[in-house]
Amino acid sequence: MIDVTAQYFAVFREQAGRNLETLTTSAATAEELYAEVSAKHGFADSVARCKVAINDELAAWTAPLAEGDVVLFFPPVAGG
Amino acid sequence: MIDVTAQYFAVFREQAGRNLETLTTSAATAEELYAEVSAKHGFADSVARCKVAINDELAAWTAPLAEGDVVLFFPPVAGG
Amino acid sequence: MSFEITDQRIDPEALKADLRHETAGACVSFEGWVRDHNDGEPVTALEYEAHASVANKEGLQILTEAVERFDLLAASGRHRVGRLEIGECAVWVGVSAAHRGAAFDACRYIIDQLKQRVPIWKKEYYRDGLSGWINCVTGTPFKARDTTS
Amino acid sequence: MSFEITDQRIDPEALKADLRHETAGACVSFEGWVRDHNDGEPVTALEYEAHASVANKEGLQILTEAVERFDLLAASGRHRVGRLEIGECAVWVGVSAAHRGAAFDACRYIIDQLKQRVPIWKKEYYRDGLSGWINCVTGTPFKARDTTS
Repeated sequence: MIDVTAQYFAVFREQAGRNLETLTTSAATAEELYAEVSAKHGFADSVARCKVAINDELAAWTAPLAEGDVVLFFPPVAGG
Repeated sequence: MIDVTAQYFAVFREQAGRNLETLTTSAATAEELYAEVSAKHGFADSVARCKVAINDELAAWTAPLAEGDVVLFFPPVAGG
Repeated sequence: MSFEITDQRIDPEALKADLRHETAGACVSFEGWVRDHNDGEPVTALEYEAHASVANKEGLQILTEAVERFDLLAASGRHRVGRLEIGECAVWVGVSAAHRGAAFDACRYIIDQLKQRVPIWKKEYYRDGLSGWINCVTGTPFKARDTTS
Repeated sequence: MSFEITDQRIDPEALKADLRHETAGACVSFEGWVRDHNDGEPVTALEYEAHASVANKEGLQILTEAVERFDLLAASGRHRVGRLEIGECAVWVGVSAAHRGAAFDACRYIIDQLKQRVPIWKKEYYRDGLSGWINCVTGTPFKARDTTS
């Protein structure tokens, strides 16, 4: 188990009711952590439509997680 | 024979050495008049690359000429 | 070449100064304006949110790609965040090139990529008091398609 | 919708006011700037000449075609005449639409058509003191191709 910080944006922040939370998790990848937090908060978008950043760098969903990582969950983007 | 006014622009004006001239001509169409003035002044562009206007309206090269017409000869355009 | 998330009004004329180049013959720019409707529904205002540092990095990456891919001399972009009213400029992209073909193609490439890749989110406010995050599945009012510009 | 030949500096920001519309989500504009070279030859200045009344009529006709052909809300254009220095704006085209695809396509259509159909001529001045009318066969220095933007 590792401790990571999950950070939420836009609709995810509204659905989670918070900007960020510290989680103790067995998730090995960003995708596994998303499965955990989306089940917890009811996020409905698939990873295919969302993006993830680890420590302020865009990352692949398959990226491994390390102790202390800050994982940013980005719902489907809509700039422009 | 009819009397018409030929008006020249850009390179045609420079080659003809004048803005306009009155011509007494047997030309029945704009294209025939162009053949006449291009031979006279050494205009080298073909009608396919040039345009003509009669009395300030763009016209087909096959447009018939009438007494008193002002015929504007436009060399190849190069706006932009 | 610069891309920035900003909470200030976008000034296209000032931004064009960055695109100046003696060999530049063509400048193409795109502005996304806040529309009064989306997918047939009346919109009264928009709110944009971004992750600024990731957005700035990804935006700059897109500009860099465009300069490499097309024959550009310069490229810049800005995206507003915060609450915007109808008619305000939400996003600006400008490019310069020797020839217009490259400028049109590159400007379009940049705005298409920005809309797909940069972490910016848009919440629409409707006349009936409801609001919705565009593109997101939420159960509450939402738009499945992004049809803003 | 307006098209005008002008001997005054073109002010894109002021012209964009004509493109404003509550349903407009996209604004695309093109500027043709005087380049310092053409076909490899250094250019020091340009002179544009036009037949204003025919040019204004034909320019407006092109804008009308674009509005009919694409899903535009508004379209405008200006073309300078007289002597221009390097970097100055010779031509401006701006369009607005609900969606950006139509705006890009229409803006490009308009500038392509303007360059082909509107009676405007361009004389280039070169560093060696010579000059030439672009696109014209004259015997003296000339450019066979228009490569300005």
